[in-house]
Amino acid sequence: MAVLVQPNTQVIIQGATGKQGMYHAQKMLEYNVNLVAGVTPGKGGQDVCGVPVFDTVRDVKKHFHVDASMILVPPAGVLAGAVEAIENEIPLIVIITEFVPIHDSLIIKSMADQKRIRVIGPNTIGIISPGKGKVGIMPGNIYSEGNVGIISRSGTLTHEVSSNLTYKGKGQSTCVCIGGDPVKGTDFVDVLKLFREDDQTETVIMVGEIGGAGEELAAKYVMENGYPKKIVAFIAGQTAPEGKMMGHAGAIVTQGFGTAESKIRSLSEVGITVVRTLDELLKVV
Amino acid sequence: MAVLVQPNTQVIIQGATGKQGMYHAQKMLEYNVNLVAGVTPGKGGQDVCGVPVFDTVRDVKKHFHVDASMILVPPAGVLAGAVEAIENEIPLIVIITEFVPIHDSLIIKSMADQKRIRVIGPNTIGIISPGKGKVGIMPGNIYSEGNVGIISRSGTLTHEVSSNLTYKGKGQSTCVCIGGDPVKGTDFVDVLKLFREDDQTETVIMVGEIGGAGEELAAKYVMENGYPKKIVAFIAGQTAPEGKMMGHAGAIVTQGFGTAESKIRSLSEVGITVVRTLDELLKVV
Amino acid sequence: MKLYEFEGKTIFREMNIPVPKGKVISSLDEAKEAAAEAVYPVVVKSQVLRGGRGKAGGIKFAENEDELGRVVNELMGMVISGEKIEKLLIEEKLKISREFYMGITLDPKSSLPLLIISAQGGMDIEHVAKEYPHQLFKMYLDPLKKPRQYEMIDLLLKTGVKGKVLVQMSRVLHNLTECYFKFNAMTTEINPLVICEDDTVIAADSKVEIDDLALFRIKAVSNFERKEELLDPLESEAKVAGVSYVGMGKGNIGLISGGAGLGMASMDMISVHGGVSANFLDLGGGATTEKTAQALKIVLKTPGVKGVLLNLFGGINNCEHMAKGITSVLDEVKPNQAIVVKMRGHSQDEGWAILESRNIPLIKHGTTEEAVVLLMREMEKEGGM
Amino acid sequence: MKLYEFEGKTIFREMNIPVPKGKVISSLDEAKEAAAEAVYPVVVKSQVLRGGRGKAGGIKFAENEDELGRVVNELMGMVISGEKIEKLLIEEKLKISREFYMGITLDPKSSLPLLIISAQGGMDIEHVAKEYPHQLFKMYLDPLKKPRQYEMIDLLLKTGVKGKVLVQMSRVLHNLTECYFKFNAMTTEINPLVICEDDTVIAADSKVEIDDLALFRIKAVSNFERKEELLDPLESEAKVAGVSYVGMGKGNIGLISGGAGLGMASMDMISVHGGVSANFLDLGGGATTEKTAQALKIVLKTPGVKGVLLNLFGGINNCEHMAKGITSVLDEVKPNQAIVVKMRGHSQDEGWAILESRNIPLIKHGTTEEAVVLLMREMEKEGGM
Repeated sequence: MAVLVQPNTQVIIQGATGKQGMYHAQKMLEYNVNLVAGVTPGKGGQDVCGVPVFDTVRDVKKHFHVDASMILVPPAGVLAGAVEAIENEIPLIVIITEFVPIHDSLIIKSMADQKRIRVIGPNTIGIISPGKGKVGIMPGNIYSEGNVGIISRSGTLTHEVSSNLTYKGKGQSTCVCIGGDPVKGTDFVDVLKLFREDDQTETVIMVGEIGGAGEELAAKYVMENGYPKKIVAFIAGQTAPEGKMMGHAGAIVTQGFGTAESKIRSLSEVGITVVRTLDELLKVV
Repeated sequence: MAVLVQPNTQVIIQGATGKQGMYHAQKMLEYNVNLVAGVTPGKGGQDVCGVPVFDTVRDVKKHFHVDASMILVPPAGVLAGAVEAIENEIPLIVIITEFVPIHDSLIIKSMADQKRIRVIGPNTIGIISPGKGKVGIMPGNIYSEGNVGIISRSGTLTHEVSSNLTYKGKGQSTCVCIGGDPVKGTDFVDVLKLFREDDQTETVIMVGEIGGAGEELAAKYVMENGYPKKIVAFIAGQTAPEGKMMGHAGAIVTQGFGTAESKIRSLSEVGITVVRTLDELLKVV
Repeated sequence: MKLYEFEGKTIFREMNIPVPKGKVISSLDEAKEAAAEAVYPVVVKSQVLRGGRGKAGGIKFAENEDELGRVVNELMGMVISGEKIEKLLIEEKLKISREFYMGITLDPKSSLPLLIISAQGGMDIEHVAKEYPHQLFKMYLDPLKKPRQYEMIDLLLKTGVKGKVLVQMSRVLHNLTECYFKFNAMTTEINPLVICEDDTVIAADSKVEIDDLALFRIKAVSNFERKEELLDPLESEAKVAGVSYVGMGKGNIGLISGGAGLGMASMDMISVHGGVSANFLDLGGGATTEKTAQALKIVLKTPGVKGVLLNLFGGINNCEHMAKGITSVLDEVKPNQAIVVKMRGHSQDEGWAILESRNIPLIKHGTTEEAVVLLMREMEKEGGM
Repeated sequence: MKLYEFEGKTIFREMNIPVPKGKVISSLDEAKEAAAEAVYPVVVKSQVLRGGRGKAGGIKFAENEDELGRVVNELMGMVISGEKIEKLLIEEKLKISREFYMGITLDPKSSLPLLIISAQGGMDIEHVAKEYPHQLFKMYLDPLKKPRQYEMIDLLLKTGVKGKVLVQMSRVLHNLTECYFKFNAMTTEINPLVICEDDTVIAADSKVEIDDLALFRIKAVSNFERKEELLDPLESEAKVAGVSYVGMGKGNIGLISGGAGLGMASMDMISVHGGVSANFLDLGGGATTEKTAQALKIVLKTPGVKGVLLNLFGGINNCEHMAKGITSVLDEVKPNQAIVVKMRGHSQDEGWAILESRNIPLIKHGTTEEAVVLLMREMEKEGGM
């Protein structure tokens, strides 16, 4: 039945009255998403593409049940918006905005974890269960329904892999872009756990990147818990120049992982098929 | 059996190695208090009057069960000390220190309320159950065991009323000095509730002062819940000049209460005997 | 520490609360410079710490440079409720559409900070509070949790504001609460908070009071100048000695006590017996021999004082030390006023022995009333009444 | 934004972390003044942002005014790992008894700030971390809870410090964590944290990096001067256009992509097929017609670039707008390099139509590999390989 987004998922957009908010409200409606409301302080009483706008999430909840919020406000407003969504107990919060300060993401993640609320992002294109719905900004036409679950740090690589699969006749169950920031609400392991229990998903694609530890942690998870489905992984940035570290602290916590080699080795060691190119990915899925 | 302090209450002093800490450690031992340890960061391993000193409350708890902590550190250190005691779940914390910033008291009170920990003070002489023990700095010799429970905002008036009673042959069950600050961990109502259930306490004396709302709230509590024991009240400051208010906010929240007249009227109206002088108090108890 | 309006506005500016463009002047030379730069019309506001400035004529307007000169001359040096005006704040005159009230202060009932807003701001907010309490909207603030933007919007929606004004107000409200916590304020208040004709929201006034006990860590206010208040010479002496001093005007009895509660109760008792307290010195915690001696010397110097009551406890203090302080004064000053000591507590036997050796009238086990009555008698003896 | 040592120490001072007495100089004139005032011996430390300063000879000592003059002359203008020394920090030379390490940074595994301390500080802390990890003591910090003094003491007790040093270190540690949160730091680090012979604890160095994305609200760093970095002219142009630019040295293929992930994967693919990327421009979110056009112009100007791959998605962007941007460049510049566009997503039909009308080689449904192969073929055609 896919994960996170279902046909009946009721969605709001925080920041619906901005330029991008309006554009993507339109796109979501075209994809038959149950977009029940928008939230913009000071714009309560207006509408966006016929969808009512409220001043606060609390006001929306007086009128509608809400399953998910998509946050599309400027970076400086993300913390306040996410805190509002969390404290109003929206169970799924997708933060599209990029350039969110890391300390804001730290607070958002800690608050969400405390309240057991799922945050996706920031800096993500969101989630799509093709044919069922989306909480995201992806063009629906390049995605198609099927049995491949996708987890990707990169938005464009989510598009790329999904559209490639679509053109080869292989549909997707759910595509989850976990976002490109160092601190994110949801990481590979969290989504692997969801796909594990999902009957629609037969194969999982992990699209990783250099930097961070999410891919290594996923390998550790698979090693410790096994995994009942086929996982195929790709790591972008194999030829990218090395980044620079600040101080000793970074070196101490990193201790060698985060490179493409470290990720490829960790994933291979636990039996995950790691491909070297995106085209190879199409062949093995 | 008196309230808050019993013969077996195990006490620590935070700030035991300071001048006052050492003096009152000695006085507590003379009063047969189970003073099990002192806490002063950096002085772990030393002792005060034969009582071992530790760097942290956590270290003490590795060796002793602790029922109460008396905090006798300088004002700027009270917040850290109280937070340490609260988070290490000492169930009774008595803050002797005066001149504690109000915002620190606000934080201490909120944290203690959340964890259901009882804080007495700041700016208090503490608690004494005469003949049983004390967590405070009062001279034990002017107190005596008996059936009068005392709740007082003022330290010196706690001494005064108790010693007067003592010399008239009337002993006290427990004397609780709730402290003179605007924000305090424990107020009249809280102690009234304790004395209500205490079989040793037959009569309760409330020693109030002008300012604040604690006496009015006690009157409201008695009105709403009745009270099975005799309460006698005295309000100090009947001839004191009026204080000055800042801004409108103060006037809005105060709206007339806080004066000696308001307190005397509120208490009288619910049937509490209000005396005009300290000597009259001795006659009616 | 109460802040002047312009100081409060400095803090507001730091906290991103919009305030009018303006300039503080403290001399006629500065006024000329300001007058040349000003964009007219302007408002000229006396910088005083006490209330009632508006009604006392401490706020005036000027349409041009000439008028401003006149107004500055009128206000500078004027006295409002006993306070001499030494600084003026010259600000752009706002085009006011509506006036709101916003304030935060400690609520004595809940012991929590209480946020209060009203769409009926301006000078008469206390009247509104009394007569139309439903036009005040309130919210308790959690000392452990930063205020949330959406909670502010929720609260403001009750006043009926909308759109751009709602958003600006929610920011002001949010920043005012941050200001309250960050600066360890007793009160932060904006009255009026002005909605201008162009829908911008501006704090036209500021009332900020910082907790004196927290000043040591509030760096922002450390460079706000305060002239040493003109104290009674005895009050200054007490301040130097580290003793709390309350002068009561004319009176015949000086009072020294080891705590405010007992001090007030003693004053009440003196009053019951027809005495009049001249002043009240609170030794507080840590009364050493020296502090006790200094307090006694100050009281003995007070004009009109014929008798002194020392109502003391060795609690956090020690009777022996205090007794030594008292006798040292007798040696030094040889006072002819009546002195009665009531004292007990830690080391009381040692203290009593010292006082008895000097024949100082002493109440050991008696009440405060007995002490007051004894003092009255001693004063009569010495012909002091 | 990485802070120079002296800037980090300014912040440390504000946060009550003790630092050595010292003075920053940026000219020989200032050096003379500082030399006259200094209390010798002193240490002279090059202010550079890159690491390895000590091993590169960027830190020197001076016993007197003459020596200081010599040392300043030696260091000023010297180049360390490509960075020219333009400022020197002259500090009292500490009487070092022991060196500790203290640092806070984001732990990628837990996504939490991680506090690390060690009694084995100094230059070789990375070696300690690798070889003796048990000599490092760690604690995760809760972003929702202020650090507690007693937790710091608990952690420090593990290193064996005691007494006065323990208390001072716990304050430093507490204040360093407050600093980390208050200034939205990526890293705050003290190495070495010195215990002097007289048992005072002083931060001898500072490494602070602020999150660039939070700079807009960190007032304290806004007056730290930064010279505009000497950028490649194309890089400056990209910066003005608001496009992220990564130069790769010599290469024959320019790459424009609508996101970092796809960009990296495209580079990898170019490499697989024997191409060499000259640079990589990431349009990011909000790629307008203008931004796309500017990016393409920059790439076409890159020396040595014979072919350009545009690997684009209309996600948050829109294919029609991007296509217009591309064709506008063809009209303006008339490039002779090969150009291949792979593009799909929102408004793809409109975008495709625009590109096809100009015969631009286009991959609609194909993979990135197909696009790279097509580009290689086009480049051969144009004789570009």
